[in-house]
Amino acid sequence: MPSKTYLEAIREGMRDEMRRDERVMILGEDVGAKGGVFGATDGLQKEFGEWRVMDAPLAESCIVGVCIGAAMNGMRPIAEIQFQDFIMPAVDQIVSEAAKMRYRSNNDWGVPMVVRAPFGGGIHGALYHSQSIEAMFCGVPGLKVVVPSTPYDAKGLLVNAMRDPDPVLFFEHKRAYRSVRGEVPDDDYTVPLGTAALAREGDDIAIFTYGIMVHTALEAAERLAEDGFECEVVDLRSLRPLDREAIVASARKCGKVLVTQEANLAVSVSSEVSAIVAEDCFEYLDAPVMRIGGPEIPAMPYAHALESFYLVTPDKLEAALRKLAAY
Amino acid sequence: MPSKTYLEAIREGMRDEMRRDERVMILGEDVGAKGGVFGATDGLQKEFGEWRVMDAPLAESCIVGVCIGAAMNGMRPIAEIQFQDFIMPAVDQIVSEAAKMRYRSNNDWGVPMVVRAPFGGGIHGALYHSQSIEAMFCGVPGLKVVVPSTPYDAKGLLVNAMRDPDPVLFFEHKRAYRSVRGEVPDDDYTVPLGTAALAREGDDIAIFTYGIMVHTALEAAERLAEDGFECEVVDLRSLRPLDREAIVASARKCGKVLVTQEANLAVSVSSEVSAIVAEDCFEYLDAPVMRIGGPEIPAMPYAHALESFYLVTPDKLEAALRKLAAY
Amino acid sequence: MAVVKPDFANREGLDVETLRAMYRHMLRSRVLDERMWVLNRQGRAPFWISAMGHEAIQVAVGMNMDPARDWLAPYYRDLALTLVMGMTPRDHLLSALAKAEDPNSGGRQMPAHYGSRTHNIISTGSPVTTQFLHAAGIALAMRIRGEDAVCVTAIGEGGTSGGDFHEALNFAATHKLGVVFVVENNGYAISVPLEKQMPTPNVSDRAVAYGIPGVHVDGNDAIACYRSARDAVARARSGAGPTLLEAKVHRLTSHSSDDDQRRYRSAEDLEAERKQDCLPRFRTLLEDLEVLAPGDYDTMRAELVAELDEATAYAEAAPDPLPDTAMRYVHAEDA
Amino acid sequence: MAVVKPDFANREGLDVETLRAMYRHMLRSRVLDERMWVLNRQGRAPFWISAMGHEAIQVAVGMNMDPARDWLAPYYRDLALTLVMGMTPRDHLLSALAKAEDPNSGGRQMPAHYGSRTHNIISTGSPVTTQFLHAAGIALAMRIRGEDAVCVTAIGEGGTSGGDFHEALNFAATHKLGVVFVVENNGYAISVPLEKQMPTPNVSDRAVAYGIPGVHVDGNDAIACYRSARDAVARARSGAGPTLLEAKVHRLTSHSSDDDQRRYRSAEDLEAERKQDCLPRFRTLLEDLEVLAPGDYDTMRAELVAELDEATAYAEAAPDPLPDTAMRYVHAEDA
Ligand SMILES: Cc1ncc(C[n+]2csc(CCOP(=O)(O)OP(=O)(O)O)c2C)c(N)n1
Ligand SMILES: Cc1ncc(C[n+]2csc(CCOP(=O)(O)OP(=O)(O)O)c2C)c(N)n1
Ligand SMILES: [Mg+2]
Ligand SMILES: [Mg+2]
Repeated sequence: MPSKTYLEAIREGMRDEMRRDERVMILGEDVGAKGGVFGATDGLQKEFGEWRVMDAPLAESCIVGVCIGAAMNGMRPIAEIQFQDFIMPAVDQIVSEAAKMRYRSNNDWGVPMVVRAPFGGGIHGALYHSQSIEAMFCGVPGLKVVVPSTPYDAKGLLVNAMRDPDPVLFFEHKRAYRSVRGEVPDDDYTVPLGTAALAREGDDIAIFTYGIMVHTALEAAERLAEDGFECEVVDLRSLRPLDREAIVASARKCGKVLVTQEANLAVSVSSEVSAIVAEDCFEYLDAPVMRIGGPEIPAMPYAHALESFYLVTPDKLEAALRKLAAY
Repeated sequence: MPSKTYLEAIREGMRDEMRRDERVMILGEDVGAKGGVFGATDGLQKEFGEWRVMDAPLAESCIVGVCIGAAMNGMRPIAEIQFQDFIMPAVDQIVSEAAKMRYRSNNDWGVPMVVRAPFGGGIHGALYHSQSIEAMFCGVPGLKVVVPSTPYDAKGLLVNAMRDPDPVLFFEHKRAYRSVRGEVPDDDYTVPLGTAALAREGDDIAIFTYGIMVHTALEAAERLAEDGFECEVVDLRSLRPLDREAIVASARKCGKVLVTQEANLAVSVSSEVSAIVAEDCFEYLDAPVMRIGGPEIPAMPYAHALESFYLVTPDKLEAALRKLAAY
Repeated sequence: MAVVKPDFANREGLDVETLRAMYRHMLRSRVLDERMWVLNRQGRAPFWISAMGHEAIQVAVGMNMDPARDWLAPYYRDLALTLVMGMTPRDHLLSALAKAEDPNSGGRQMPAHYGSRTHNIISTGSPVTTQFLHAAGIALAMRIRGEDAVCVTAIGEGGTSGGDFHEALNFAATHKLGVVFVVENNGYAISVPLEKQMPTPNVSDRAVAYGIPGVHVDGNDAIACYRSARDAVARARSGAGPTLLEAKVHRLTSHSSDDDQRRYRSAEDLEAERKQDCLPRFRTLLEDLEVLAPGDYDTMRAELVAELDEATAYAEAAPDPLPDTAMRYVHAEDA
Repeated sequence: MAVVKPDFANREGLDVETLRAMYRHMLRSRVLDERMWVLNRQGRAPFWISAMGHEAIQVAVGMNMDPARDWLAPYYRDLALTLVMGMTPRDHLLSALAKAEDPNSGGRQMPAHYGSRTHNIISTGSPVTTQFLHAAGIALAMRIRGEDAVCVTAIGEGGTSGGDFHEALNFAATHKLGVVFVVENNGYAISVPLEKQMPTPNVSDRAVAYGIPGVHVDGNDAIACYRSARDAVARARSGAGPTLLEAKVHRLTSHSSDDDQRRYRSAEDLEAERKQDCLPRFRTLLEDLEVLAPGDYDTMRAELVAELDEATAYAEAAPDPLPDTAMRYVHAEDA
């Protein structure tokens, strides 16, 4: 299998599906001639024309609202939000409209739309180009929320998201775009939404995480392996719905659990994973469920020292894992 | 102490503070001549005039954005959102602007603003007049989120919210407006933000909840008391920050925990309470942490049978508590 | 049967059938609307939000659409418009009584939250203004596929204060999409009068901002409504782009069954508006033109009431949704 | 020192001091801006977003404001405007190098996210358009307290596509608030050209929608900018309400240091715009008018560069924020 970056896998996923399915189109700021600020749509306007790869005005509610209408009238739109931080003006269209359309119409209408947005920090993006605000949507019934950690998953999940009859939020860790490489088949394949993946097997501590933090967790797990502790790393991939079965299975098997994410912890994905474990694994637990994530501050600052302070590093994880191991 | 409804307590809180502090003003749809769709601002425009009690255009981003500006220029605005469901267009102003203003300006600027909104169901309000979407904000650093359950707290917390130097979201359960009565001093008093309250003492099961569900929980607790099980009912009141100390103390004391709320459970306040208990009470727990809340559907439907299906009733709580008691 | 006086017919391009159909649509909406209020007062329908006073523009717009290919993104006052598009009083009674069979939402939404895939009417939620962007998206899809179809969307003047209004007009105008943006300006957003909502009297003035035609029309004048709707739909269909079409209407009832407008409006105002009601005015015109012969009105009304009685009986007998169906259709189920 | 030719002075109402001050402000911003790019290319400042080409309108607006009572809700290109309001090159260098002492944000935000309570400049975040509503709120507070102060806010034409633009103009116009809404229209939102953003060439046309004056002015013509800024500020101060003031400017650089506009713009276009640069044009005018004598420019520039060198040295020597200060000021701490 050819090796590709996370970004290439995403671009290829869109390109291939647009070749296969005329209904797929992209609407977003700078997706045309510029090919997106990260290059995700590079070359697509040239191949598919200005109507299927449309530069949008600077108005996120417009981008999502128009995609909703187009989706209801037979298209399969992808709304690209330039940075996840800027999805806020579109929250009404996403949460009040897209998420509730099928339910409120008693299955008469659906919104087959993908909203793509890069998230996460560590790239000196400061307060508004570094956030991880996925939690805001992970509690919203009617939405599916996906975060791939590998190029293989990125393409396979994205293709599936484009084929889904309902709205899918597809969040891409921007630090992964060029730094994460992996094997990606050239041909058509999909990865099922709603399932977690085992990124590493182990039976001492179960680590639950997603996005680029999967790689951080793997690194920390290797360090512990040197001392004979085997961590299981579960890549959640699907943040809504969470793969409860996979979570419970790994937590029960290991008896010790660390949940980690880049986002701040309060009322987040980590809270829900923790709550699931507390509900369903009580008799299997050998230690308190531990969580490591961003601090409770509004966002990641710009100055290098402050940004570093924010981020969950392999060191921080390692320390937490050793504590858990010793419990 | 005179007995007042929850609604009266809120109205009185605003009125008294407006008399005391010229900077307090209200901006919202129908808050003027109509006195708000629930009557919360009834009579206030008459007393304070059209500039301090302003009917807003039908634009929630405008309501909140204008209040932010006014707050930065010396006012103490209250933004009234007609229904919590309609706060969505204002999410950008609340989360990107108000919540981050102090942090991003390194303490140079602050936004002393209260956003009031009625929430919750059981009044045949259907999908868009019944939601409980507070979780969306409870993970956002920079915000405080308050939900009173009694008239006493409603006034005391609201007065404190108006005096707070930072943005406070103040959510009022609309079914409580006229159905919940209690003693409310006529004079100035405050209830501290950030603290939970013990609504009932007990040492068998700790119930954590908020809003009108406190009353539901109390009713269920009385039923269990008949059989000798004493539930502790903790009224969270402050959903951000959560009163971690109070949560941990009651959970440790009781050893069994039920978290309940009207909202759906995934990635919610219940998740965070559960996660806190899982983190800090491991060695004290005698049973899995249990959660009871709304189902994972987009919102509460209109038809009576469907609405009833959604709601957490004393019966449902009682059944859960008996299960926990028997564990 | 009467014929339209030639000068009128020629001037307006309207024949007897069209004129009678217009009036019949308006009356059908009105009698249904009246029934809803009766059911509400009887405690049988907990909520109603009325189209009374808005019928002329709605019928005018609907009659210029082609239900086979055109689309509608309505708002909650568009009762008459949905009827012209093919929905029935029975459909809406099933909704008012929150029955399982309700084609709008299966009893999930409040009444007057319209929607029907069969009739190209997209599902309406409560948040105002969002539908304007959906209409732009619907028309974009038409444009991409090269269809000569039109999407109509409607809103109250209150809803035009929201950001989505601007974003939708801007997008549709930029790409010359086939949308008709209808504003039913009744001067109030619940209790907030126009002058506290916006600085100018006409929403249609805003068309200048988007380089598109902005038209305002007396919403009590059915013929004027018809004329402007015809132009706007034709323009959209031709590929020339959107129109902002504003009708000055009166809200002849309180905002909804939960509101009492006597709290914030004077009795004189309400009385004055009632006198301009589009229905009697149009009836008088049609009688003057002899399009309606003596007795026609009574016959028509009796027919409509009979239809309505049947629909009411049907809806009342229809089953409620079963409690656990609340769990269905969060997502597509056949996937 | 030279005097302004009387016909010019009389016509424009501008004296030598004002003209020289204008030019000096523009040049001060430009040399600072150039320094930022140098620091960026040297890897010392990871990010910059430039005001080059936008200086004339910014200085014109700023010079008509009263920093003692007026307020500014700027956007990220308003470097020159913040300088006129009293901020200094040192302030912005501290920000570019993300130093603890940076008065804008203590190194928390990206450079060009301006803010200073001392100078009535509210803190700017990255999300565009939100500041328009803040400006309306600031002016509302002034109105409630009966102050004759003015709030200026600025935005790119790209930002005017967002809903908050409409909501802010609508609200401010409805209540005749003392706001000047400045649009710096450089024809691009990053790579998206005007014609894909909006259907008309002038943002100022939208003023009709709000019943307020809409003015557009050549942003390379400093005198024209001054004139229209003076009118707009005066109108706001008088209580007559807001103005929508659009300057047609050129973005003489890529969108930011992360962008390369040669990917989406032709070399000819860029060259043509560069020739219309407001700075040389204004300098030529002032030299023609003999407001700037031979040698004045060099002296002025040398002074400004000296100030800048000192500021750069200061900023480079200033300490970085300490890691755990990241936890501070989520909320007020003295409560
Ligand atoms: C976003 C949003 N905010 C508030 C409401 C509550 N609300 C429902 S209808 C209405 C007034 C609408 O007035 P207008 O648009 O003029 O329509 P009309 O009812 O007069 O036909 C309001 C404030 C809502 N439905 N959606
Ligand atoms: C809400 C939001 N969406 C997207 C962005 C990303 N972004 C930053 S600047 C910009 C273009 C702005 O163009 P314009 O308003 O014309 O200002 P200019 O940079 O040309 O001066 C975009 C898309 C943002 N900052 N905020
Ligand atoms: Mg209205
Ligand atoms: Mg621009």
